[in-house]
Amino acid sequence: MAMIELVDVTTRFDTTTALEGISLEIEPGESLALIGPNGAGKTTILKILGGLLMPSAGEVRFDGDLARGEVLEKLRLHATMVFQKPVLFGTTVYKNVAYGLRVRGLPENQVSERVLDALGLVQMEDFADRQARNLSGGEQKRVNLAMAIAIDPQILLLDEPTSYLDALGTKIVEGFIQRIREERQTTVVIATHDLFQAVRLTERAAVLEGGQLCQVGPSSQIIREEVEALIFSDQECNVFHGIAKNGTSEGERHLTKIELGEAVTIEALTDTTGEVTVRISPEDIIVSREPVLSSAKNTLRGVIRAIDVDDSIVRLTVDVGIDLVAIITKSSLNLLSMAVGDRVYVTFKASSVRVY
Amino acid sequence: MAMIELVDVTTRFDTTTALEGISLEIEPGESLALIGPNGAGKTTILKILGGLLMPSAGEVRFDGDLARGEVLEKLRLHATMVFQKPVLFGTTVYKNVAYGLRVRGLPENQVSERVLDALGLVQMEDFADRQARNLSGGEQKRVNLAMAIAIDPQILLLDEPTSYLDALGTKIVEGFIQRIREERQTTVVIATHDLFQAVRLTERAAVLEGGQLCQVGPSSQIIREEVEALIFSDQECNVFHGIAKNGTSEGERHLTKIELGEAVTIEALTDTTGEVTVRISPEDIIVSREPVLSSAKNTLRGVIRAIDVDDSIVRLTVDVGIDLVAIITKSSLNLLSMAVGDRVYVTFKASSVRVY
Amino acid sequence: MTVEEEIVSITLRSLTISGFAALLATVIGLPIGLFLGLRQFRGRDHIMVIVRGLMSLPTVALGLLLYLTFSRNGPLGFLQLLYTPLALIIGQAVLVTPIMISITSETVENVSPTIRELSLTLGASERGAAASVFRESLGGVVLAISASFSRAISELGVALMVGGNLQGLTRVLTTSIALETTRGEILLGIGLTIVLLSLMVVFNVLLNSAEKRVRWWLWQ
Amino acid sequence: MTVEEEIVSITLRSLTISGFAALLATVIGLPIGLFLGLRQFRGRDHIMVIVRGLMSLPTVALGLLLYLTFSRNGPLGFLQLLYTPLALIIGQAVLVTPIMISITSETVENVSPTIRELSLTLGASERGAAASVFRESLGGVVLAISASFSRAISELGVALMVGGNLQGLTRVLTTSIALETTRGEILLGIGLTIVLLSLMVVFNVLLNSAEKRVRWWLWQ
Amino acid sequence: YASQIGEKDILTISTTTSLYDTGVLDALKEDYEESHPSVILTFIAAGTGIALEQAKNGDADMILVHAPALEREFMDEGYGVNRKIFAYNFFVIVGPSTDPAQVNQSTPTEALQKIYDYGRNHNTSLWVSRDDKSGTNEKEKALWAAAGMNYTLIHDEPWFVSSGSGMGTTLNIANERGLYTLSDIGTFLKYRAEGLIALESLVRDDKTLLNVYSAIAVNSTRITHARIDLAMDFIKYIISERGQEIIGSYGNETFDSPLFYPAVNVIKTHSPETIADWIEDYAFFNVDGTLYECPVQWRYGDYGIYP
Ligand SMILES: Nc1ncnc2c1ncn2[C@@H]1O[C@H](COP(=O)(O)OP(=O)(O)OP(=O)(O)O)[C@@H](O)[C@H]1O
Ligand SMILES: Nc1ncnc2c1ncn2[C@@H]1O[C@H](COP(=O)(O)OP(=O)(O)OP(=O)(O)O)[C@@H](O)[C@H]1O
Ligand SMILES: [Mg+2]
Ligand SMILES: [Mg+2]
Repeated sequence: MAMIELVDVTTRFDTTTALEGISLEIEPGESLALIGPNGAGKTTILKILGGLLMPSAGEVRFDGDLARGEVLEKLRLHATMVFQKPVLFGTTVYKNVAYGLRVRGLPENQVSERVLDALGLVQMEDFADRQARNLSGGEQKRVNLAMAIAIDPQILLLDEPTSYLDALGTKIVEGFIQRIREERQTTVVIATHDLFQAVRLTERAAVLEGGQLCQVGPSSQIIREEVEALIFSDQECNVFHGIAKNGTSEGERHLTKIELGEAVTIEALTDTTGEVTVRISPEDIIVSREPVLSSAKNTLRGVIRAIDVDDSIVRLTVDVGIDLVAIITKSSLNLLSMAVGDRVYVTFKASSVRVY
Repeated sequence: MAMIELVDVTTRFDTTTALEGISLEIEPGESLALIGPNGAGKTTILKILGGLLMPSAGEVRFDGDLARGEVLEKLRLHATMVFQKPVLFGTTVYKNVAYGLRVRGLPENQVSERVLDALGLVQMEDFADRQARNLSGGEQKRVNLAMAIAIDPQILLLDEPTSYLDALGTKIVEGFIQRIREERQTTVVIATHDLFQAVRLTERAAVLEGGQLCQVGPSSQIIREEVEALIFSDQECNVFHGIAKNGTSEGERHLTKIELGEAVTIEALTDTTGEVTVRISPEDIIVSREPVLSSAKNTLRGVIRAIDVDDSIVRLTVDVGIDLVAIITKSSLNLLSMAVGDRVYVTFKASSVRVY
Repeated sequence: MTVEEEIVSITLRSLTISGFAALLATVIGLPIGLFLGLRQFRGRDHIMVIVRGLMSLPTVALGLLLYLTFSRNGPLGFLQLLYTPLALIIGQAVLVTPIMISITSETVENVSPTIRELSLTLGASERGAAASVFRESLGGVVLAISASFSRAISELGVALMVGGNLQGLTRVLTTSIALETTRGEILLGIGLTIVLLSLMVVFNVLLNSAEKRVRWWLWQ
Repeated sequence: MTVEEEIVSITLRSLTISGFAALLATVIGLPIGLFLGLRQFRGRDHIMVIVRGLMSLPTVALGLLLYLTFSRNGPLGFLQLLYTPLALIIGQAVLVTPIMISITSETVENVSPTIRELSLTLGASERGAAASVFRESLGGVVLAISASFSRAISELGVALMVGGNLQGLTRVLTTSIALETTRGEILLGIGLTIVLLSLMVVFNVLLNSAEKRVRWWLWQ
Repeated sequence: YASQIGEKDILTISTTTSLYDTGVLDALKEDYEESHPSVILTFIAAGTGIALEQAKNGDADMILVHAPALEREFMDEGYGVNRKIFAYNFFVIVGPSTDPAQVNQSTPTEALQKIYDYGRNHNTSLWVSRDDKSGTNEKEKALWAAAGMNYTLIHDEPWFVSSGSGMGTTLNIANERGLYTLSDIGTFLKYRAEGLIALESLVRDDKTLLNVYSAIAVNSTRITHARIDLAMDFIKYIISERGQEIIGSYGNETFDSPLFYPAVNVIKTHSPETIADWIEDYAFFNVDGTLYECPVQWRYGDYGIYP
C-alpha cells in the first residue's frame, strides 16, 4: 500500500491554480524528486504531502486513510518538511532544533543528545547558543535541516535542501540523505532545480509543469531528458518525430531503435515505444570523412547541405535522409576542408539521443 | 580611483565578528565574485558595499569620499543589492518593480515601460498584477532581480543571484549579467557558492573565510584552486593539471593547446594560459578501435586499463599517457568487444574540455 | 488611618483590582485574539469590526449598564455583587477585553504564517502551533497586557458606578483623584496621579524585563 | 432644538472633536512611533516604558492638569482655550498620543527589518524607507488610529474638566451620557451609548475598507 | 474666541452638580437667552470645591452654590461679590422603608443620634456619606456637629460608609445597601420618580435641613477679566419675578412638590417669618453681630439688588 497517495489533487489560490489533477503515490522507503521550472507547483505538492495544505479538490491519503482529523495529525507527526526559505523560531539555535523533540515529549537528556548530534551533522555545533535569526543564509538553512533531521521522521520532505549551502554543506547533506535512506528506509521527497542532485539522491522523479504532472519515472532517465531539453531549449534543431520499436534490454535502460521518416533509423536509450519525439544535441554530433567504428551507436552517411559560420562556431547541416545539424569548431572545418555538397559521416552515441 | 574602497573594515554583531580587517577596492566596471563557505561574511560585505550596513571599524569610501551622510545616500542610489532571501513589498509585482523607479521620480510612462522590460527579462511579465508575496520562491527571486535590473544601477550587488532559479532562469540571469557588464559597464559583485558561475560571470574573485579575506585575484585562477580543493576531496575523474599555451584565435574563443603531464597534449577552447586544471566529462568521450578523422579535435591512442560494469553503464579507464575515464553503454562494449589491454582510440571535442 | 496609610491602601487596592481585571481580560481575550489572528473564516472581519467598536464603550455607559445588571432589581442582582471589588474587577475586565483582543489579534496576524507551518511540520498540534505564534508575537501580547492594565487602572466610570468609591472597599486611585478634585484638593489629586503614573512606569519596566524572562521561559 | 436635533448635533460634535484629536495624535504620534519602532538607540527602552506608563494617565487627572494649564491663571491661560472645543481636542490628543505611539512602534518593530533595507537599496531615502515600513505595518497603524479615536471619543474626564460640558459648544456624547445618568435619565443615557457604539462600529467598518483603499493608494 | 461665539457674549457660571443636575438652570438659561439674544450662558457643573476653585482661577464669571460656610470663605478671600440668595429647599434624610433605626418623624438631630447608636450596636454599615466636600456634605457635617458628634471621628467607624461620589451614586448605594443618607430634595425626588430607588424620605422640612442657594459674582477687581456686568445682569434676572417664578414652578408637573422655593421675596418681605428666620440664621453672614445676605464691603457697583 502506498504510504502517501494523492488522488486527483487540485490546489487553487484565489486567482491561480497551483496544482491541477495530480495523482501520485509514494511508497514507503522510496525517494522521489520533484522537478520542474519555477512556479511549477513543487513547493505546493510538498506542503500537501506534509499535511500543511489542504487541496482544494481531490484526496490525500496516508497509509490508506483520508488525511484529515487524527490521520492528518499523524501525517504531520511522521512527515517533516524543510522549507525552501529558511524559517526559524526567534530563539537560540539549540531551542529551534530541540523544538520538534520536546513536542514529542522526549526526556531532556535525550533531547540534548539528539540536538547536538543533528547540529554536529550540519557542522553547526558551535552555533547552539546563537540567536537563530541572526545567522547567515546558509547557516539558517543548516539549522532548518538539523531541525528536521533531529526528529528522525519517517518521511522527509525537502524543498531545495541545498540552496544557500556551500559545497561542503551540500556534500554533507546529500551524503546524509543517502545514508538515512539506506539505514533507516526514510521516505524522501526532494524538490530541486539541481537535476544532477535529483539523480544522485532519488530513484524516481516527477516532472511538474504549470501545476500538472508531465512525467513520472526513473530519475536517471527523466533527468537526462530534462537536462537535454533545458540545455538546448534555445536551439530548436535536430528535433524529429519517429516511431520507437522494442529493442534489447540492458539492465533498466532499453536500447531502442527509432525510425525517423525517410528510412532513417537511429538507436537510443529509452523505455518508450510508439510515437516519440527525439532530439539529438548538435554539440554531440561528430562529423567525419570516413565512417567511424566506435562506441557510438549511430553513424549515418549524408551530404552537407549548409555551412553557417558564426564567430568561432560552425553550424553544419547534413542531409542524412533528414537534416541533422552539427556544431563544430572553425578549425575543424578548416582541417576537414568541408564544403557544401561533400559527403560526410555523422556519428553520435545512443545516449545523445533524447527521447520524449 | 577605486569606485568603492573598503579600508580595514571590521563588522561585529554582539557576539560574533562577521568581518575582520577587510580591505578591498572595486574599480568601475569590474566584476568581482565573493566566494567562501557559509558564514564567511559574503552577505555582510555586500551590505557594506551597498551602504546598508556601517562597519564597526574601518572606512568605506565611495568615489574617494567617506561613505556617510550625503555620500552614503549617493552610494545607496547607485548601488543596488539583490538579497539572498527574496524580500518583497506586500503589494503587486508591478508595484514592487516600479518602486525603485518611482523613488527616482521617473515619469509614469517610463516607469511602466521599464517595469515591463525588467519583468520580461526574467520572464515574469504575466505576473505583473499578482501579489508578490504569494509567489513561489523562484518567482520571488526573479521579481527581486527585476527590481534591481529595472533601475539600471551603476553597481549591482548580487547575493546568490540564481538560488531558487530553475535552469532556464539561471541561464537568462547569467546572460543578462554578462550583457550589462559589456554594454553598460555595470560594476557587478556577486556572492555565490557556484564556483563555475563565478568564473563565468566575473574577472576577479575574493575568497572569504571566517570573516577574513584569504585571497583576491583573477577568477579563473582563484576558482581553479578552489575547484581543485573541492574536486580532489572527492573521487572525481578526468581532472588533470596542465599548462595552456597560446593558440590560434577563433573569434572570441581561443583554441588552446594544453600539455598534460606525460607528453599528452589536448586542445580546448579557452582564453586562459599558464597553469590550468582541465576536466573532461567521461560521458563526452567516444571510444573506437580505429582513429577517427572527424570534427572532434582530440583523438588519442591508448590502452584499456580497467572495465567497470555497473548496471547498463560501463566505465572504461583508458591509459593514453594519463588515465582517462570514458562512460559507454553495455551494448557498445559488446559491439566493440573490448577487453582490458586492448588498444583503442579515444575521441572528444575541444568543447568537451573544461578549463579552470 | 493616616493619609499616607490611606494612600498606600488605595494604591494596593487599585493594583489588585485592576491586576485581576487585566488578568481576567488576558485569560479571556488572549485565546480569542490568537484565534482571530490565526484563522481566516467568514465573518471574521465582522467580529473584528465589532470588537474594535467595543473599544470605544465609554466607562460611564459601561458603568451604567453594569449597574443595571448588578443592581438588586437587575438580572444578576441576586449575586449581590454591586459595590464590591469583584464587581469592579468584572467591570474593568469587560472594559479592557476588546483592547486585549484587538491588539493581540493584530500582532498575531503579523507573525509570519510560516511559523505556524514550521511548528506543525515539526509535529506540534494546532494548539502547539498557536503557542509558537504566541511566543513570536510576545511583544504585542505584552503591549496588549500593558494597554489593558493601563486602561483598567485609569478608568473611572465603572469604578464609580459599580464600585461606588466606598472607602476601604472599592475606593481606588482614580475615584480618589476624582474625589479630591471635586473636593478642590487639587494638590492631593495631582499627588495621587503622580503615584499612579510612577506605579505604571514601574509596572511597564517590570513587564519589559518580564518579557525577556518569559520569552526565555516559554522556550524551556 | 428638539431632543433629536440636539442628539444629532452632540453626535456630530463628538465625532468632529475626537476626530481632530485622533488626527492630531496621529500626526504627532505616528512619526514618533515609526521612529521608536525603526531605530535602536540608547534610552529607547526608557522612552518606551514611559510612553506605556502614560497610557494609564486617568482622564480625570489629565483633565485636572490641563485645566490648571489652560485656566486663566495657568501658564497657557492667555490663550483663553478653556471650555472651548479646541481645548478638548488638545486634551484628547494628549490622552491618546501614548496609545498611538505604543501600538505603532510595536507593530512597526515587527515588520521585518529587511523591508527597510530593500527600500534603501532601491534608492529610497531614510524617510522613504520609513514610509515603506509604515505601509507594511498599515494594519497596526489602523488599529492604533482606531484605538486612539475610540479612547478619545469615549473619554469623559478631559471633556468635563477642560470642555466643561457646555451645551452647544463642548457637550459631547460622553458628557451627555454622564449628565443624563446623574440626572436619572437612564434610558436616554443608554440610547446615547448605543448611538456611540453604533457609530464606532460603522467607523471601524469604514476604517477597515479604507485600509484596503489606503494600502492601494499608498502604492500609487 | 473663548468668550464670544460670533457676536455673542458668554457668561460662564460655575455651579454645583446637584443644582445643575435638576435641570432648573437649563430652564432659566432658555428663558434668559430668549430675552437676551446677545448672551450665551454656559454652566460648568462640578463639585462645590472645584467650582469655587475654578472661580478663584478666573475661569468663571459667577458661581451658584449652596454651602454658606464655603461661600463666606470665598468672599472673605476677596473673590466673590454681590452675593444673592435666590432659592431654598430642604435636605432630607432618606433611608430604607424598613427604617431599622426608627428615625421616621424624628428631628434630624435625634435621627442622627439613633443612627449612630444603632450602627455602633449592630456593627453594621448604616449611613452613607458623600464625603466630597459638596454643599450637601457640608450640611451633613453641620448636622452631625449639631447632634453632638465629631464628623472626623465617626467618619472612620465601621457603620459609616464614605461614598466619595455624587448624589445619584450615593443614593444608589443607600438603596442597594439599605443605608441612610442625607440627600438634596431634587435628586431624591427625581430618582424616586424614575423608579431608580425605593428609599423613603424619613426626616424633612426641619430648620436644620434647610438648603439655601446663592449666586455670587466673581470680583472683577480681583479677577480682572471677570465679566461682572454680565454676571450681575443674570443675577438680577434670577431674582426678578420672572426668574423666581421659573425656579418656583420648576418640577411641579413631574413631581408633586416643587424642587425649589423662591427665596427673594421671603427675605425681602421677611415672610413667612419662620422660613425667613431660618434662612437668615443659616445662610446669612454674621459681621460684627449683624446678619448680612452680602456683607457691605463685598457689595460692588450699583446694581440695585440690595434694598
Ligand atoms: N499563497 C499563494 N497565493 C497565490 N498563488 C500562489 C500561492 N502559493 C503559490 N502560488 C502560485 O502557485 C504556483 C506554484 O507555486 P509553488 O510554490 O508550488 O512553485 P514551485 O514549484 O515551488 O516554484 P519554485 O521553484 O519557484 O519554488 C506558482 O505560480 C505560485 O505563484
Ligand atoms: N545580525 C547578526 N547578528 C549576529 N551575527 C550575525 C548577524 N548577521 C550575520 N552574522 C554572522 O556573521 C557571519 C557572516 O555572516 P554572512 O551573512 O555575511 O555570511 P555569508 O558569507 O553570507 O554566509 P552564507 O553563505 O551562509 O550566506 C555569520 O557567522 C553570521 O552568523
Ligand atoms: Mg518552491
Ligand atoms: Mg549570505
